[in-house]
Amino acid sequence: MNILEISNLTKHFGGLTAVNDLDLTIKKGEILALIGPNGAGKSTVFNCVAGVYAPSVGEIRFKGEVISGQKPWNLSRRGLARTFQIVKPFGPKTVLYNVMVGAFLRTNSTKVAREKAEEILTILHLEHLRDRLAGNLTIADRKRLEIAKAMATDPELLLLDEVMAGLRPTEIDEMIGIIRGVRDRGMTVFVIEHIMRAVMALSDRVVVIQFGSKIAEGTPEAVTKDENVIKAYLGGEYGVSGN
Amino acid sequence: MSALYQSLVNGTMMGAMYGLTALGLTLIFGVMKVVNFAHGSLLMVGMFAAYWLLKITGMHPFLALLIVPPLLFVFGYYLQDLVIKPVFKSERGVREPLTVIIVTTGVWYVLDNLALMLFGAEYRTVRTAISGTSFSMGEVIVSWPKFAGFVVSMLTAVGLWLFMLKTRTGKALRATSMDREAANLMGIDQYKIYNVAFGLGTAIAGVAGCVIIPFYYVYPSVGVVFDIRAFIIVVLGGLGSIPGAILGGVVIGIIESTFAQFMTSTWTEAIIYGIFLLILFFKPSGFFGNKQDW
Amino acid sequence: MTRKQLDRTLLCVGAAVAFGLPQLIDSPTYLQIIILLFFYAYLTSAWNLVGGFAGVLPMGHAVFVGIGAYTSTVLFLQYNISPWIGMLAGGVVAAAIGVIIGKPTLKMRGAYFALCTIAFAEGLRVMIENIDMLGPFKLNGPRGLLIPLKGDSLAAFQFMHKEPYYYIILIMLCLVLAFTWFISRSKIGYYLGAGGEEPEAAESLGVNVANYKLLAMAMSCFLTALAGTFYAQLMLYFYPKGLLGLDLSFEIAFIALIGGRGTIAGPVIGALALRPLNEFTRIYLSDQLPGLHLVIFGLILILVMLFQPKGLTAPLSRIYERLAQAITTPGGEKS
Amino acid sequence: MKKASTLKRLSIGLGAAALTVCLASFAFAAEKTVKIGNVEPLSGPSASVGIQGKQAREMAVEEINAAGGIKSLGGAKLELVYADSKSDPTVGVTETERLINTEKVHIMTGCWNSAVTYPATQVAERYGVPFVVPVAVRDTITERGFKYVFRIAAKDSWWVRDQFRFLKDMQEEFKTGFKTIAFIFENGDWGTGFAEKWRTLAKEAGLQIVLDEPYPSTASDLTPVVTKMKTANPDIVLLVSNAADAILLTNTMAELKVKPKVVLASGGGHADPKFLENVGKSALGMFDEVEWNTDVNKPNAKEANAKFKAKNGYDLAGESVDAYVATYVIADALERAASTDPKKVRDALAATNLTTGPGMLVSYDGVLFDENGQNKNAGIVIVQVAEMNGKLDRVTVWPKAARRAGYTPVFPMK
Repeated sequence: MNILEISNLTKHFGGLTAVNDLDLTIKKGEILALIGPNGAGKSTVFNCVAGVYAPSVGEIRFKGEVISGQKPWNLSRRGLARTFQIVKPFGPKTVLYNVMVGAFLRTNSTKVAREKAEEILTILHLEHLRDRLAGNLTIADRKRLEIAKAMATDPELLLLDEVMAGLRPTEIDEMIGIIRGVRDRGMTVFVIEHIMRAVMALSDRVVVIQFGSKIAEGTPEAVTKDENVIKAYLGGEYGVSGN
Repeated sequence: MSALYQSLVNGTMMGAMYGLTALGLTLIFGVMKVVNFAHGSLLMVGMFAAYWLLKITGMHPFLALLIVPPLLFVFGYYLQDLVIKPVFKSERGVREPLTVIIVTTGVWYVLDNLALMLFGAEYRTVRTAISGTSFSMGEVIVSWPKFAGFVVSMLTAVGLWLFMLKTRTGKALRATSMDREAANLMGIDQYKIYNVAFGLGTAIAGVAGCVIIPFYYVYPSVGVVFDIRAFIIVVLGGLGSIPGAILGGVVIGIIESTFAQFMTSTWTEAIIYGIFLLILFFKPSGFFGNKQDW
Repeated sequence: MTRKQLDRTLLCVGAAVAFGLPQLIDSPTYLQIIILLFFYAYLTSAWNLVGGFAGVLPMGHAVFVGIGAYTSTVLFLQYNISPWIGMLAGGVVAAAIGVIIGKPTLKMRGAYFALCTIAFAEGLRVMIENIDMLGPFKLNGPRGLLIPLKGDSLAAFQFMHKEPYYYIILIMLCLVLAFTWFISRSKIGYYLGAGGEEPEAAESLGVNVANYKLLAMAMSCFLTALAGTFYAQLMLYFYPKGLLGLDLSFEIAFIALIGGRGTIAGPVIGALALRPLNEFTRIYLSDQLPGLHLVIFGLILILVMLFQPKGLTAPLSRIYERLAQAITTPGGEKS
Repeated sequence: MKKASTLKRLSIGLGAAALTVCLASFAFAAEKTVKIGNVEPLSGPSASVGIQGKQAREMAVEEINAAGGIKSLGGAKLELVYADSKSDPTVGVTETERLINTEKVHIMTGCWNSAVTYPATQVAERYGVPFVVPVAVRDTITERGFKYVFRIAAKDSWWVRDQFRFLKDMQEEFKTGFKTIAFIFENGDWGTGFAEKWRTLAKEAGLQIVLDEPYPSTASDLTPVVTKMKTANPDIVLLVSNAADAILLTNTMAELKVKPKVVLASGGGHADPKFLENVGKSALGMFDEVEWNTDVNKPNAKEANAKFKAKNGYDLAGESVDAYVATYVIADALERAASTDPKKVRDALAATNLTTGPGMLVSYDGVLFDENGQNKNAGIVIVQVAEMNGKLDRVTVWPKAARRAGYTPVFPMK
């Protein structure tokens, strides 16, 4: 069953076409990675799905229902959560507070929200930072906090926007483990990622876009051998991000 | 009909001067992203400086323009350096420096009441060489002090605009206003630039003091009269925009003058607030504002 | 003694002192000063719902005090409706106006929002000064409204002595503190805090930030207007320049900032710090050198902002924590 | 005076019982004081008037104390206790309560602003403390059936009444007839109160109202108002202005060459001691209604003014004279009451009939309160700004009996 179906998605900004006639589906329980060079339109796709932008043309279906143009807060209620590429913690609040904001989506009780948040902090190995202010965390912890907040909303589909960027190799490994754990809890994961090692290790399927259009789709192994993909990445990124 | 022409001319002249009172405010906001609530008090300081200079020496008010603004620049520079900067530094990383707004309000209280202690509460005017003189343009009577104020306001705005465009310091000011962090990385000392911006804003208040004093009066809380109006003007013109401040000022001046011919002037005041709110609802960035600022 | 017990004991002692105070103070002057202190603490707590929790800086809240005062007084003078009912009516009117004004402005960044609220407040003041009759309602323009002396009467919300006013405002303050405490611990509080900090992130977590801010505005305006009725009944006279002017609006914001924005105790601590300062410097210094008391007021404002930009609540609660740790039995309860 | 109060506060602060005992033994003999609470705007927008009132009271208190204080109280000295109202009724009320309850003043005076005086007198009434109001012209202050409130100056309906009497008298005397009238007034308590009464009186006088214009007294530019006045072209212009706007209005009228036949102001800003200095010849010919003028033909008027001017650098004005008179009225009542008991002082005040003494430098014959506490005699004079011996001066022209000898009013003004 497809949890997300994107068909003919096009998004213009003024004269610029950021996404052009994109088709994409994600099956329930899958980890799908969307990759592509800088400026390929990945974040725009994400933002269209997450309700930040309304698509210019095309349709986005989530669990079979059209969600194009829905507001972000309604989408998260339906079971769609996201992280931000540039993390947005509620800086002067504690880590627990941050996650509780997410947990409140499914409950009105502070007690339930707190328990839920604590549970998620444990899953993400953040429980020791519970009372620290979010603004004082390290980059790696902030990235994890970002996921924790999203997970607390009990999503069925989790959109992760470059959660590996800026992490050290050991932290990347840890993050890969976390994302796998998330999937094992029954969530579908849709990631944008630059770090190819993480993409290879994580994804069931990869979609590659360039200039807003899909150029390849398939298993990680198949995609990396695709000629168009190699051409698109030529000039460094593939080589660099392999380390 | 002549009343209408008279109102238009008078409104334009007064409006340019309102623009001048708002210019320093908009400059400081543009660079520091801080609404300086002490701006009216700085204007008051400028007016008192001009008042005493003219009163004691009896010099021509145009000459005072060479003396008062530099003095005020130094005053503003060190006011920012010694009082406001430390708060700014402690608020690094906070999205919006609201504490700084409160500090400027504290500065306002201190300055206004120091003036009260030093000079007393009375209203003071000084009769200068141009006070009370006027010339006629057909049926329209133009007051010399206001006309001079209009010219000086325009020159100041153009001068400031050129300064921002052409000089090194001006470019640094603009760079800081666009992106603090980037400007910092480029080796611009952010706080020094703030000092300069605050000094310049205060110096412009000094210019305003010199042009207003020949036809207006000064007393310790005179700043409040111009303060709120300056706030409205900068929002109307777009916070941080130099031409916006002058245009906003002229628009307000003309509304104030001409609308008063059709209704009581107390209602014009209310109408100005009404128009202000409408602008906020429909075009909150003002005439020339930067959308990201609001 | 465990930590929880300590907190509770102190709270009880505080409440006992507050409720017993009029028995100790027989000077109506000091009682009046304390009444005004509570009045300001109450207003600031109400302000805090928007200015603290929702993270914007309203600088024109006196407008809602005015709306409360005008509504209940007009209803009382013209229709003989008890100010107690007028109080609620004023709250509803204020909440409605707050929502109308908040809808377009609450989206704005702090500086703009602050300027907007100032302009709205000043605009409304100017309008009321121009209006003698608003439809059937007599507002009396710049002259304001006077409530005739009716003697002691609970229904007319009028008392010859200060004690009843004292207890009314004290109870109002306790209720508003309990309310803000409850809000800060509820979903609304969390959502407001999140939305005020990072609206985009909050929205992605299911928070309709604009609606929550509007809700905060409505609650804040409602509560603020109740205090307006209290003020009208305490003074029995008010006029636009005094009640709707920026002085009151600014003082509310100052108290909040000095006490600590977004904290429950901040408004009380701020009012405790500023009000006596304000009153006593005026009393003892204004005849020596007019203006000196305001200079001192301004300097203190600057100094607090310099050294405690988060307000006085933060250092005070640190001190309290340390003291509490020394007093309480270790291991009694996890703190 | 100030020193004494500081010293006293200091002694209390130190809690030096011995010192207190020591002082008390002195006090019994000669140092007994009567405390007068005085709420005035000492900061804020009306501070300038408040400070003038304070200076006038200080002068009166010094004189009274130097002359031996209140003799019936064993030479008790008067002591002024000030409080700053900031022109804010809330503060005014709080301060009145403080002066009565904490400072234990025996009698109250102030507050200049009608808006402050109105609720403050209500406080005094509630506590039964006599309150002598020098100026705060709103009618209703003495129309609430209060027992403890007394007003020296005329109330605003009398001011307005006399303005129209003046216009009528002068038109008869100079054989002119005016048809149109304009009202320009500050949009406060005071101005709107006047305007309301002008409208009815103008109608009664058969004058056509061609302009009825309130303006905000903090306006930065009054050209729009004056432009309107020019268009309306009235014969008579009636004004109510505060200090700053009076200057601005006069200068702007001169600038735009607006010359009505009669300009009649209502004191306040036009009577401010600094007004003439600030507007110069622009004010020439205009009329102003005041409680008092320096040329009033009364003993002590010249001396008191000279003394005040030497001390403070400007002339006494209506407001400060009223404050000065009020202080003498208080002293007189205390003398007759021979007590500081508020009830007795109140009764003595109610029985006031002060016609002589240094305080009576006013234009009218004496202070005599009606059953509401309003001074029945309170009179008003109208002056014209004229050039006398090369200097601008305010010359009394009305009532005709009070007109300065040898002066012929310029009517209509040129």
